[in-house]
Amino acid sequence: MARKMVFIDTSLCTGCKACSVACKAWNDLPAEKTKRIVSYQTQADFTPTTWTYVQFRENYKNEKMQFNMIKLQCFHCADPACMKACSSDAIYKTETGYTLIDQDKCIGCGYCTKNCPWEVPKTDSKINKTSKCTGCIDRVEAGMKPACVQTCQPGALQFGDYDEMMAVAQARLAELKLSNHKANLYGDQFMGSTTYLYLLEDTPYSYGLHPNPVSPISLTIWKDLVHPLGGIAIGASAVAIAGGVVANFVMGNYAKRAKKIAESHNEGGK
Amino acid sequence: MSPSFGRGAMTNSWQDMQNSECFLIAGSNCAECHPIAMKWVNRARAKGAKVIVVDPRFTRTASQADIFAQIRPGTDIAYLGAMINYYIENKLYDEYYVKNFTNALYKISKDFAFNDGLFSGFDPETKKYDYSSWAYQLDAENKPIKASSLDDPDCVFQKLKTHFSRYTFEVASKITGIPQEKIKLIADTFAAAKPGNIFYALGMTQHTTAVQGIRCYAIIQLLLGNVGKAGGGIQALRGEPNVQGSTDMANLNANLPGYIPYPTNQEKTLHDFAMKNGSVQHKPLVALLKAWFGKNATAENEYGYQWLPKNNPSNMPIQPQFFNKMAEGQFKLLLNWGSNSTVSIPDRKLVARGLSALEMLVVADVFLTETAQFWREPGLNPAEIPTEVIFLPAAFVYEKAGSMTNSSRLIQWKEAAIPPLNGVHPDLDMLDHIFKKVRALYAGSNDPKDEPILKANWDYGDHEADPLKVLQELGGYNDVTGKPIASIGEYLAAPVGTVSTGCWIYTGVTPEGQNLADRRGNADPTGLGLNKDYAFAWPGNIRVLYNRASCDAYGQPVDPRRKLIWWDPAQNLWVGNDGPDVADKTKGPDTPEGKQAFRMNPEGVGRLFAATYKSGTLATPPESIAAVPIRGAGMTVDGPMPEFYEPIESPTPNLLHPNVQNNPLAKIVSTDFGNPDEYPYVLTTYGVVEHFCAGAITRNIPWLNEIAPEPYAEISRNLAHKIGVKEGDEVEVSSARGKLVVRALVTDRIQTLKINGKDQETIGMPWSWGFASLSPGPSTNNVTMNACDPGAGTPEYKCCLVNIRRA
Amino acid sequence: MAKVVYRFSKGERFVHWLHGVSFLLLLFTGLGVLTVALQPLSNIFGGIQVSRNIHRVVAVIFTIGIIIGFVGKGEGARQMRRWVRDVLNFGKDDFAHAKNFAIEFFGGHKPFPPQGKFNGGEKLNSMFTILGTICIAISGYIMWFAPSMPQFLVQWAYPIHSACALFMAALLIAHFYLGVLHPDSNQALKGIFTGWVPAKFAYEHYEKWYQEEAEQTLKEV
Amino acid sequence: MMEVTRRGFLKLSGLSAAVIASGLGFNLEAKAAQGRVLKLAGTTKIPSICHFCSGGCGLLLHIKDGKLIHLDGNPDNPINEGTLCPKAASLAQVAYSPDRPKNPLYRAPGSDKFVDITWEEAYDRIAKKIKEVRDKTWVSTEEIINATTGAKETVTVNRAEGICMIGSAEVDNEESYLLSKLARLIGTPFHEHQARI
Repeated sequence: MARKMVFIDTSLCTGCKACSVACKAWNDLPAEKTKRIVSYQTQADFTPTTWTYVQFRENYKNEKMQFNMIKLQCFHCADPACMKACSSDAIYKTETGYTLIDQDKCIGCGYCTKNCPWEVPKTDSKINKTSKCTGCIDRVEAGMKPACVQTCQPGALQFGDYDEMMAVAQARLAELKLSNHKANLYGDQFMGSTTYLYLLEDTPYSYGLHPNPVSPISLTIWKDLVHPLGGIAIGASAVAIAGGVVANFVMGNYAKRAKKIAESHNEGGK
Repeated sequence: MSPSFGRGAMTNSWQDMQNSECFLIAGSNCAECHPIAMKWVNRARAKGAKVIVVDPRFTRTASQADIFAQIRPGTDIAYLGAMINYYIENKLYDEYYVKNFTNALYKISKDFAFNDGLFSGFDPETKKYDYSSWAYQLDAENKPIKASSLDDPDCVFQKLKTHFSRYTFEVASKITGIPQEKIKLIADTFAAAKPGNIFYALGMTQHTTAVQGIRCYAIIQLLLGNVGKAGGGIQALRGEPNVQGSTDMANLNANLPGYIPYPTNQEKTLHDFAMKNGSVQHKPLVALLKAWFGKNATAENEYGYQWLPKNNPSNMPIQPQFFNKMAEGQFKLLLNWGSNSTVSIPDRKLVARGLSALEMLVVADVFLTETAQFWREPGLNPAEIPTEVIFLPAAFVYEKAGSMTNSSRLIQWKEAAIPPLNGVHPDLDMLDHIFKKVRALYAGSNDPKDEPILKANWDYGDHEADPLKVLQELGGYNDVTGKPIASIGEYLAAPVGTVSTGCWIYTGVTPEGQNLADRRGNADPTGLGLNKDYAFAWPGNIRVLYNRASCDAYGQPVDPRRKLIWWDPAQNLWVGNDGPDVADKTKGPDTPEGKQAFRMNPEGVGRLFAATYKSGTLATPPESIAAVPIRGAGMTVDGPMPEFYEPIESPTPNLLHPNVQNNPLAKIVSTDFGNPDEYPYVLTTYGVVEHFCAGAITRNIPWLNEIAPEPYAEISRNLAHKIGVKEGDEVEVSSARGKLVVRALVTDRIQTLKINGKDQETIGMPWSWGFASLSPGPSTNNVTMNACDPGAGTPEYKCCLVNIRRA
Repeated sequence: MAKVVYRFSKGERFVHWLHGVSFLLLLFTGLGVLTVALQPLSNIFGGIQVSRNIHRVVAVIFTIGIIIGFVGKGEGARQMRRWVRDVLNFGKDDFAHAKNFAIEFFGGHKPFPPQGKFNGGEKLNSMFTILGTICIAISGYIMWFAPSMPQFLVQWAYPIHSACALFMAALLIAHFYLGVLHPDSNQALKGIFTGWVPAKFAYEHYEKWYQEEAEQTLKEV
Repeated sequence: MMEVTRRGFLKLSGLSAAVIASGLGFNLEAKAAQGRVLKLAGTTKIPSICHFCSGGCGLLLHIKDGKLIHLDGNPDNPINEGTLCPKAASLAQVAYSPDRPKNPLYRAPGSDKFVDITWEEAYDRIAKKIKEVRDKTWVSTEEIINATTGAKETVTVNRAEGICMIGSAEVDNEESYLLSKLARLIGTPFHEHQARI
């Protein structure tokens, strides 16, 4: 199955939150107790049972209201930091370009969470499992659209093969650019290009998005430096003591030792 | 709309919105309250359509707009009037359309006048109009006299011109708070991109000037020639899933099913009824009586006309007035099906007072509503409430078979998907059981008063009522053939008394062996979203009403990209992609019938001026009986042309006529009113996308409570600063009628307006909460105004005066 | 009969073993989370989740226990504080001792200046241990409470925690060798159990300390 | 993810295949070999209509063994083409809501609680009350002033003055119609509903 893309055209989003409900309905996720946070937003962040939600930002400038509503979920990076961070080989990529967490393998260590630039995966500490958007892989592999895409009434979400959708996104960007020079695509230039691609009407910052998401350098140091070097250190240490034992043996130090100790028994320090 | 076009319904369909070039969305927050609209609006936008949104708040719909204007609630007529004035003054109207498809050329009676906010015929005593001066000049044949040009001072067009000349951009701006340039921009944009489409919903209707606001839309669309065309028209986005169907079925005191005017005590006989309402209403009433009384309805007994209870025009309470009638002791028993008045009625303390005075309240609903538990509301003492309450748990929509009619008159059938939870009953079974029990209690009675029950035709199955049998009763039967009616044409052609139908506009929905509401053909060969083989739209499966107006004098489509219907000279027939909305498909475009684009109006044209008029008479009236007119015009009770009146509670005097501040005919139910000194802010109320109406269902759905857990008061930054409130702080909102405490939502989406030179603040609050359910919350209707439009009876939820302070 | 001197107080020995045993437990319960290849290790403890829980409990002992070892007026705590002072006081003599580490390690011998209670090599080991312990503890707590910690802090805690664990493990292996397997230095082994080490051994390895302090405790057993 | 056997994955009964007739928007046969079990496998698809605004969006209910497995938009409905708003998308939670009352409830005058009653008893009480109030408040004639002639007249009006009814815009046409019919047959023209509000 070819690589897929979900194209999120924020200029068409009306913030109805149907995507969030459809996600819960399809994935049998329970509702959570919430409070209104700001504007019409009630879901503050991802949780083990909230895999997608809509963030609201109101920017009023020059007597013009820019009501930025954006659906957030896992970006399904082509080069996902979470996968690299995973302690249990639970995170894997699919042909469709999705980044998934194998719930059988996941131990809930949460290493993926903080290494994800957007901190998407969330761990349920009761069951020690980390979860996030699955891209509705079960639906997609059955030839259906993800639940959020299917439900979206204003047409802000589109789903299809990566290349086709990229063309749609580029065309839509070009169209929007005619009247709005700030329009930009978000997702194709980092993390190996993401499977969920956004069209924004303003800077990522004004949507509360990470302006330049990268796989953290600490992660590279951790996995590509510390682990091999640590392994080498332990190995070297082990080799060294083996060498030490052999050397001492060869030099007869073990034999001398018994004598020395026997002598020393009756001696004082000096 | 009915007084303008002849039918009160949404003219086009949801799918048809993709054909528009411009949208004026004013009085509708469709992205939230009718989200499906955005699917089709965005289709049109992808093709370059422009969106104009006018609203007291920058809503989620406004986020999609090319032009947004913030308006003071309740002042729409002022800027719409200015648009009308601008179109007339600058000749931006479609002259061919105006001359041929509207009554612009018709001459108005010399007696007609308008002075200082009042039309001629006003009776200050009864606060009602005598319509007789709002008439046409008639010729000997009872036909309106047409002027030769639009410049004739007597003609409708000139009346319109004079009337709206007072509505300048300057005046409109002072009243509405919208800058003059922006009103002009809106007017220019809407006139330039055709077909233009207007959406409205409760934002337009929940005013004491509701009908006249819609009349403004009708006038604009008639002037621009946008009615009857794909992508044009006026979309009344109706509130509930089957509100079109339930009004079709006359769950209103002034109608019988199919919009038959309800007989009053003035119409002693069936003939009196026909005289008053025209033969066009006589036939469906007879068909209805035959459906209700079967073989017991005969020509000899006026088809059972006497069995119908008659209205007393001086005691015809509308729903918001019901509760006063309970408190006054008239009503002792309320049967309440699937509505939640305790949350939804404005100035809601009136509701508990009324319900407490009943002997019995019966409530049927899916969840236990606030209304069923009104006696449990904190602050009330159940021991002092003598009302017996019976609650009947009802089956949910997918647990029962039946049909619903959506906003665009589309009757869709569904089968039961799962059995009702816990074996609860569908409302249909409840009604069937109750009627049968009542009938059994009266069995053997000889009292004439019990005849309607004992003679009724009521047989929908032995144990569980069969909804298909009911739909077939609506679809109708032909007594001559003994078969179900095959089409509305068959009904129209049949002589009076030979057909029966429970709702004549639904005739043809169930031809023999078929259920057209259950059709699933979703092909759209024209790409216009007509989907003719999907379900069934009344009347006669027409998808775009008045589509005759999309054709020229030769009956050919004026817009080659949006062809709906046309005259085919080869077949001598109106044909097309849509069902032709013509009086007679065989009458060509040059015949009187073939010219009529608005055949439900007695004039056959769209009514810029809602004149009183009855068309024609039956050629040979039966002996000793007066001749019956054919068709009467739908009237607007508060004036033949729209006029701006301030809301009942308003922060400012009426700039146009200070002596007539409010709609003089408004039905005022509330008894407590506030003044701008004590209550300086304008409150507007609304629904949200996450909850539905009074929340009886949605506040019991955890997923929805998660995304909208609580009500709030939206206020501008200026107001927040003034009262010392930050985002999320608790505030107390109060009016002369009550108060409530919610958290503040401080936003730039509401700005301080300049009204007649003074700063004016607007407060916005959703209203879907009540004291019960999984997610209880304070009810905004504690503070709202119970004063209703004189025609539609819609209460003025959208504006009242309040104060706000830190709680 | 053998002559011995008193080298480690009860408190020191307790803290040493507390640290050592808990470090080993932490290491083996942690390795399974460090990399999937070592996940089977956690089966020793009854599975990965049990391991993780043990890791947390032991982490508390590991940190709180050691801190307690430094607190108070007792001899043990005094000696612990002195150890830290000594370790941080790394001088020329210490350096002279430490530079011969490799030779000693592989059984050779080179003279070195008299050493204090802790010789240069031990001081280095102690320094690494102190530094490692502090870093691994702080990074560990950051990881434990990751959801409420700033993202960059957690991101850096991971490599630091891993690095500390792995290098401390390497150090431990060497420490084990010197304490147990090395024919010369393993004479000190008894000391960490009983507190007493052979006087001759003490004199040879810690001459300065012997002269100044240990000799006073000289006794025969 | 769900590691389950592939057998029986996405098999449709003949009935459901007939119900969904044309392009549901997904190909159920082709993707049977992917290894993940779709929860819709083996469900019967029954179209319905949304209960909220007047859009008339099509719902699709996926039923297995008489139980609702999933509810989403009906891709075959030309109005919504499978899309739904949040309210419609949440409707599965009504099907088995523990908060829905199981029996008719009765609250006696002055009582502070509801008690369960049987359907039979509920209907009996309602019917008797209708008869009682109808008989008690019946107005068979009233005096009017004829608007055309100005004369006083007595006319038959046949009204049960004490009964009023509030119908619903959230029930089916058939139910709406019977509401209207029932009200007028028992003699009350005082029949309204929330279309106005």
